[in-house]
Amino acid sequence: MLSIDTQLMPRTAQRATTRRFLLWLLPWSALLIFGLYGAGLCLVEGLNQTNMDNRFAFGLWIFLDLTVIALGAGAFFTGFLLYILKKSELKAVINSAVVIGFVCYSGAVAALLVDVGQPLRFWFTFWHPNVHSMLTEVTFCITCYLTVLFIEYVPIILKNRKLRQIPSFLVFEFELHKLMPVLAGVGTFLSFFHQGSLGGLYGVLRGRPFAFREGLAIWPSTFFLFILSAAAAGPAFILLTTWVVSKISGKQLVRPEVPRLLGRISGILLLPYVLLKSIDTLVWINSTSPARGFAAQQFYAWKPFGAWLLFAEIAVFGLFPALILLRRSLRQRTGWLVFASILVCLEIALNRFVLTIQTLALPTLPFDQFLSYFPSWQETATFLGVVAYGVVTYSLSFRYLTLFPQEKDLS
Amino acid sequence: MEFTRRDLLKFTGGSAAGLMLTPAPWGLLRDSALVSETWPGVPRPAGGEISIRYTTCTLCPAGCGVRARCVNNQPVSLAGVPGQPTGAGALCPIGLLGHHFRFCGNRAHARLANGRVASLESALAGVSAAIRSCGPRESVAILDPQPGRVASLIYRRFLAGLPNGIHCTPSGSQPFGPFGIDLENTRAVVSFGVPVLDGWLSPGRVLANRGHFQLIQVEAAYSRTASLADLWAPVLPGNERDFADAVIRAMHGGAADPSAAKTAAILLRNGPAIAIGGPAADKLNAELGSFGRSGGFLPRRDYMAVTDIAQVPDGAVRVLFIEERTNSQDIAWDDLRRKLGPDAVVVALTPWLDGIARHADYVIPAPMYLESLDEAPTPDGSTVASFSLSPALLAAPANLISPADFFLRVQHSNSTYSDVIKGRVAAIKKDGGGVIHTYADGKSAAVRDVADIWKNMLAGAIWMDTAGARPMGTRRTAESQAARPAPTPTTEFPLLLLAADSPPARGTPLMSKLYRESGLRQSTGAAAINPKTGRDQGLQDGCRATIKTPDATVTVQVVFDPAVMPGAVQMAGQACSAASIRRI
Amino acid sequence: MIGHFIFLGLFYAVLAVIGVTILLSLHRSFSDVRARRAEAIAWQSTFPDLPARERVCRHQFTGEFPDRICDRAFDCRECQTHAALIAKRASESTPAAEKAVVFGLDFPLDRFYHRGHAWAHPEPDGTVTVGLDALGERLVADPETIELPAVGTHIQTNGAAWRVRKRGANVRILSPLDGEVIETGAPENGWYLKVKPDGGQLDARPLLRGAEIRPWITREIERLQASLAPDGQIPGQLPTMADGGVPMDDIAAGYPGVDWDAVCSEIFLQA
Amino acid sequence: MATKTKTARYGMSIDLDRCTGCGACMVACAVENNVPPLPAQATPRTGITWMRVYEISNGQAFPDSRAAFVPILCQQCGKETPCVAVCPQEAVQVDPATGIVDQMPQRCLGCRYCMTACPYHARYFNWWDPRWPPGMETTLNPDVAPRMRGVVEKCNFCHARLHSARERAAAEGRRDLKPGEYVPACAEACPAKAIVFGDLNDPASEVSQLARDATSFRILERLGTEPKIYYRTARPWVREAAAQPRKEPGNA
Repeated sequence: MLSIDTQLMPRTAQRATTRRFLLWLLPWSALLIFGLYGAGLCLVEGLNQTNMDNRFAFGLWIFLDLTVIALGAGAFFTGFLLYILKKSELKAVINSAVVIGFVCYSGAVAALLVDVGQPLRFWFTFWHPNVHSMLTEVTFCITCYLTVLFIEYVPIILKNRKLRQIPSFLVFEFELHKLMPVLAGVGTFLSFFHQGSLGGLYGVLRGRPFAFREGLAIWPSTFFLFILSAAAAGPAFILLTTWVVSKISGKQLVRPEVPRLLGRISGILLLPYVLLKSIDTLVWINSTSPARGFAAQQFYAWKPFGAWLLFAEIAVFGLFPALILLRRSLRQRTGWLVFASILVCLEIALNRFVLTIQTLALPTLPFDQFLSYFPSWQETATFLGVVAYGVVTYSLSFRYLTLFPQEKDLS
Repeated sequence: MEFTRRDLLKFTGGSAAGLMLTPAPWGLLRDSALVSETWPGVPRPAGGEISIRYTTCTLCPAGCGVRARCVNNQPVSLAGVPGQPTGAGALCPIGLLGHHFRFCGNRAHARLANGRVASLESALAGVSAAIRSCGPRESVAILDPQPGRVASLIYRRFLAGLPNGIHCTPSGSQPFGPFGIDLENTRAVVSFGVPVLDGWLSPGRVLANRGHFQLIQVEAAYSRTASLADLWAPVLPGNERDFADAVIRAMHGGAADPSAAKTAAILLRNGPAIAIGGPAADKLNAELGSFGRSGGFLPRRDYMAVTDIAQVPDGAVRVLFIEERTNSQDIAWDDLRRKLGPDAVVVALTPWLDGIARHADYVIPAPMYLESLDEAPTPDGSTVASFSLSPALLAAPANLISPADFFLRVQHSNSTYSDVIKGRVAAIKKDGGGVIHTYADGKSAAVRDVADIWKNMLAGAIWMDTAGARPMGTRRTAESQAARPAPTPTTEFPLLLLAADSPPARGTPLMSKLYRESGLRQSTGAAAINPKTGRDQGLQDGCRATIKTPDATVTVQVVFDPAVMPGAVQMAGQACSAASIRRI
Repeated sequence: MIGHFIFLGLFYAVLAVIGVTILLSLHRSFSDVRARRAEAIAWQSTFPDLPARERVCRHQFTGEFPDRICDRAFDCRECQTHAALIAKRASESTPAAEKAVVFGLDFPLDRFYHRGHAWAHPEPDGTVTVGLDALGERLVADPETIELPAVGTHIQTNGAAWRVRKRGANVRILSPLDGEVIETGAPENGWYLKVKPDGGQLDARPLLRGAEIRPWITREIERLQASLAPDGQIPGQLPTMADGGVPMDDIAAGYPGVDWDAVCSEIFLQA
Repeated sequence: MATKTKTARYGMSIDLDRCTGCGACMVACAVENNVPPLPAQATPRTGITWMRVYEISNGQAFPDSRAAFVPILCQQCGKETPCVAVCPQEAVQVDPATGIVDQMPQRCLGCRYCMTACPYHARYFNWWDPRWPPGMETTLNPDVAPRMRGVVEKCNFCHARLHSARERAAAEGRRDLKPGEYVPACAEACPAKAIVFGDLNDPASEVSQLARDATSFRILERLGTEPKIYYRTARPWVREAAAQPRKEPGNA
């Protein structure tokens, strides 16, 4: 039993003892089961199990989806840099990035399936697609990209120590890997689009002047802001996870220049994002919103969603980390790197939160109330279940697969 | 040959591909779609022959005409009858849901004698025994929620046969006595707390005329009517008379407080005007000379004077029969109990177990609206006598007996309620006056033979009097007593508890759902208070609090409403009293 | 409508690309397997996963480089550097010793050594005898099982020549040459396989020989020590008996506590 | 055939000065369209009210407070209809012949994207399995199928009534409906006759005349979605409170 466990691990990797690993898995699996129970209730009993309602038609789950997918963007963007722009230093984290991406996307899809009222009809979208709907774009892209991620995940699995004993597996892995640039290209295309359409999701809501944005052609500005912000957040999240994993496992996983590079990429993307976001906000305040009869300041008159949110989003979690990440001297210091990337991830979460939750909390009818919403335990359970699923999947992958090729020579 | 791993892979891959070619997966998709489209547990509405049937609403005395859309003779929706005289083509929300009453509340099914199921005979025997055992000073009373019906006549006859029978009615159930209101020609209405825009008379009639009368609402509470009236004069309970005097003074050029002055101005500009609701109204009417003139109170023919229950001496009643209608407001039991003697017997003739029946020794289950032949006499406030029937549209459960039939049985009479109603129709024929207005075609025709009238009325028709009533004095006969004066605030009870609009007597499933969701009616669990007063009392908008009155304590959710009179708390279905409020 | 076409067109294009990619790689893999490239490819994709210390270039042993990692999966045939250095070496005469003795282990120099400790010895009759060198023998001495390929099997360079199970270690001995097995031996007769090399004769270019052997083995033994030493301890003793004599015949027996799978994987270049 | 019939643009004009907030419209709507009663656990925000009457106040304190009632139903937006564009599977469509925004519960995925898109909060989700007290199913309207749990629904101007009106017309060999032949339940039930329904394309119809009235306005008109529900009031403060988005701080 124990020997099987060790023989499944990469030979050169020193991992925690089976006992400790199981202890680590225990709470997460418990959480996962709890989440499954909550989700099950929502599927069997119906969405009345949640605290969503006719006014708060979306809730915690949509926030989860948008955030998780933005963080998972590391997968496509690293792939893009590695395979298309040939940034070979990123080989060190690509496997980890793929697993993270896969975890995030599959988690998001799972949450979405619980979120819709008639999960049995999920395929209707493919049957009678309304191509004008951002959600159609999202659905198509996410399903495709999840497939791509799965295909990218396969070779990593096939390289598991036991599986690789079968030469034909290695051969398939080898051949697949030769075609990886194609998949990376497709994946990049898909991700660009659905990161964008996730932004468009709210940007097109002309009925919600708080979220509505003008844009190019059929796409509102949020479409492009989402792409940019996701691309910025992805590397930061990979940096963060890599750091966390190496802290927990007590191993050095990548050479120090790798996180610096990731941080730099993130910073380079974040700065223009913050600038564009500010411009977008100004345009919205001075033109888009007034044109629809809504004075922008009244959106921030509702407690607790005051103007401080806007400031936090743009300055504290946006500009500040961007400046940190762009300073070479600070990038040399792991502490700053990690701190900055935490801020970047929070920035994304905050941005998605404002767009999903605040938009719905604000009344549009002149005589309507401002409504608050707090997720029910079933919702929260499902949320945590997705997180737990992510941690478990990643832990297993980290234990039995080679996520960080450099690790073997660094130990 | 031995089975290698590769064979396994080939096999699984092959079979997966092969499966796609079979109908199985596609069939599965289709079925999943079907399941989701005919979701289990969603009832399929029964189809069937659709018919239109007519009746008259007896949920309240307004007697509006009802057009019922029926499937297999089961009403699925009710609507007003355009051109119908009493209802003016409209129904109130309660009337629209008349066919849902059987799905709410606690229905009385079995006859109960002292809490035990009894046969009709034994119940009758018990009741008769109680009546016989009446002493000389003790009386038998029937509480008649709507006098003026044929049923009321039957009660009368029954009581007449007894040494000391009292035919009484809940206070205020005959607000205008023998008079009707010529609302069609009224230009101003001064209402002392009457919910003119919230269930007064028939909504169709009031709203059809709303455009051409000024409405002055004299009421302390910020009621629906007050909020929509042309002038809201917030006057504390008990001060109505003084207000009336002030108005009269102002009308003669005297000085008065702003709202009285405004009222006077409106009354001077808009005539004819009437005042309604209590003695203050009588005072004003006398001043305005509203009685017996067009646009005021006009007498009508068929008025049945009935004792106000308040007039019945305390402790005098030995046997009390209470008729409860499908939708009658709860009668304050404490007021009734005062009237009862030491070992009194209470007989409830009611469709409900959760109403007055809780206090009754005998419960005689009665049919509810649409379940049995019923009648709609002249509505309150109507200037002409009228009569129409409410034929049964629903099959009634077993064991029910209408209160009228019950008393016929007590008298061992072998005629039935419908026979007696026929008698009324015959009387109409004999009288000869008036016209028969049929609902279906909206046409009016002179009264022909009885059978014809009867047939028409069962199909939906109303007799409208045409003969003008002989003028009676300019005083109304029925005495109405003043509202309880508002208590003065004390240190223990610093606040004044005011009655907000009362919720519908019985919430049918849809009614309670819709009112709850739209918040149109202040829910019984909520108390509205002026923000300033609220803050002085240490409250917050939306917080929970306990309200104490000298005789009760309730927990409520506080709602800040600047429209509420400072120093007052407004709650639905509460009597005016002093109160204190404390945050929980 | 037009939007419909554009959108769905894109979508199906994407699906097509993904599908084609999968099918193509599947097809290629099958043809690889059919063309007996499987083992080679397996080695190709295994090699990068080996720790750097197992991938050092042979010319580092002979001191021609201070520190060089092989990037050709030990296939020196196309390696320019190798070609150049060999050419240089050809000029200087090599001392003709018939065996190298390292820590009392004999390594006959009449044969060629694979980095996975299999040796290939060309016989006059054009066949090649394949065996396990002294260090290898001692690591898997009296194994639980030996799995020799059936006669007629075709073995490939760096592919599994035969398999040995020893104390939880499941070792694939990597083949030093391409060829067809024509006879199988056993540990006691000193060799395991007689192979008829492809192309008639042994292509020894990728294999170690002569002067390379001593430094290589020395290094191998250092690595062995490192992997034998319990974690955290500096490799102290040689893997010998207490008296400091020749390494024992069955090293495993001397180290009951050690994870033998790890040791063998290290020395036999298992992925 | 369909091409020959003249296309209508059905709409409403609601007189806010007549509405007394009695709720008859909501009740009639629920009865007509088989809206189930509320389960005990439901909150006021998880129920279904295709037609919902809001109470608004002039914001004055005692004794100058005044109230008005605003019935809100699907405003049948005619231009860039927010809910139609967003539905991922074409479960929401505008019927070109009537201008009515139709919701197809059979195809609805229940993603509720349309609800977030609707500025009038006039769309409702079936959070619960539709349940009626025992026996009450017999009072359901046979022309309207109850919706299953997990789908969105909203006012469709009593589509069943339009259907049967057309059948009646067809039976009489007419292709077009007479004015007043097709009236939604709410308009029919309003005791104050505050709701006027008709074809906005027909310049002679009462509704289109009222829509052109000076006192007439539409809610959130500046969103540019061309709603087909018009409101009327002579009271300036009502117009002020109902027509434009509020400018003053919300709950601050």
